[in-house]
Amino acid sequence: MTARVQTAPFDLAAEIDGFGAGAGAIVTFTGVVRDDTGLMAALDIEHYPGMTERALQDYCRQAADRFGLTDWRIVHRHGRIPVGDTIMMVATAARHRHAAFQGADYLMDWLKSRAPFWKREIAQDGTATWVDAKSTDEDALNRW
Amino acid sequence: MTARVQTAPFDLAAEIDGFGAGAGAIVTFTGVVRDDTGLMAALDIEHYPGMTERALQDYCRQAADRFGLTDWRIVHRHGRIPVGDTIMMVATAARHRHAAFQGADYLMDWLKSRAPFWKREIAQDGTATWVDAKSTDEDALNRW
Amino acid sequence: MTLDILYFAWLRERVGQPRETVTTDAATVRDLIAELTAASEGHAAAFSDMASLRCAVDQQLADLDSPITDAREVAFFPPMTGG
Amino acid sequence: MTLDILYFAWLRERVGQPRETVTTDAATVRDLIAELTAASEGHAAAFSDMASLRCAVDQQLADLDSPITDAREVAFFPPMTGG
Repeated sequence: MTARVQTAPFDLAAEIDGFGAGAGAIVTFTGVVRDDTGLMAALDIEHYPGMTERALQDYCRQAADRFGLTDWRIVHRHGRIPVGDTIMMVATAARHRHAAFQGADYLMDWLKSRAPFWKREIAQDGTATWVDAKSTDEDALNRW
Repeated sequence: MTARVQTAPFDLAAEIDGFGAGAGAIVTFTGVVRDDTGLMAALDIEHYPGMTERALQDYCRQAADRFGLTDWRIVHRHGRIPVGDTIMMVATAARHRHAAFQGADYLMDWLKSRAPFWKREIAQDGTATWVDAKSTDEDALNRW
Repeated sequence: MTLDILYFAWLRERVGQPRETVTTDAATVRDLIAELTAASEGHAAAFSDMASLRCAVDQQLADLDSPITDAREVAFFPPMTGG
Repeated sequence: MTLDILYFAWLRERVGQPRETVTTDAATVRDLIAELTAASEGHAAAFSDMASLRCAVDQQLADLDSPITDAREVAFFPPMTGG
């Protein structure tokens, strides 16, 4: 049961080694920097030190209560993250698969719209553009 | 895009190394042998050689079409699998998170009720009991 | 017509063998089951609970009314429990 | 009352600094914004789009009517884009 914010890359294999012992179902989500235009170099992610880890822990505890998760983990990077690199991961463990799936899906929706991170796209020519929040992300939260 | 059936353990880290290159979202599901009673030693899983891998591939292709998955992988073990060991894994990759989540969730529902595997619980005293199919698994399929 | 018949899980245990080859003129899975049921007490036991019976014709999931006229392999088994 | 004010993302860029300390008697976030808006053109630009404004009081998400009477830290930022 860990929520971590860091600049360094993480290793999914190491993160889930020993994760969720005793559970029947483990779900992981990994977000990767995508380049849809062929012009992007990296994301630059800003966050709110002090608030971020506590907010992530709050969302995870809510998800654990609601879905009966037996273990959870969030790792979210900040700073400059090149195209193709992993941005963040969520892992959930539960007795049964639907709880693990729903817990991870729910956490991702919270994290997208309620965790204090802000993304800027850095183009290959150095131009930096703040990423707009998507109304679909806000809609996704309202499913729960 | 791989569907594999094997007796040997698999290494999730190795399975997802290079998986889903170019995707923005990767979801994995791992099923683990659970011991709810404290009396279980292992699962023994029988399958239908010849049919199994092709059925898994069919379900994966359907899921890929339906949810726009850019990559998928299923590894399912058979034979004797001790408590705490991983039974199977599904990985899905897509541009966006909801497609990856839904693809993996859908595949698990198909796999539970339509892939030719049969589980037997082996107790510590050697007693073997076939696992009954759950009506909830059949219900889960009807969601889609 | 010669057909390979396969049995899995507790159907295999009840029949007492994992496979057999039969000669039959059965047109559908249902007709074939009627013939097989008469073959032995084990077969009768295997097919006694039709609600728990699943089948595949040439390795594709099928139902009782599926034709088997051109089939080479028919498999019988209980509801699947993968994952 | 002395308050630490934090700005993130493009609000930080518009204000031109990541944090400042202010002395205020504002009772709510809304009152505080009215005071800050008058401080400079950058502040006015930062607070010009209230629909895109989010805030936290003492590191908890808050809204415009949240009281800040006992607060030590108020943060302003655009809608979050994590994950």
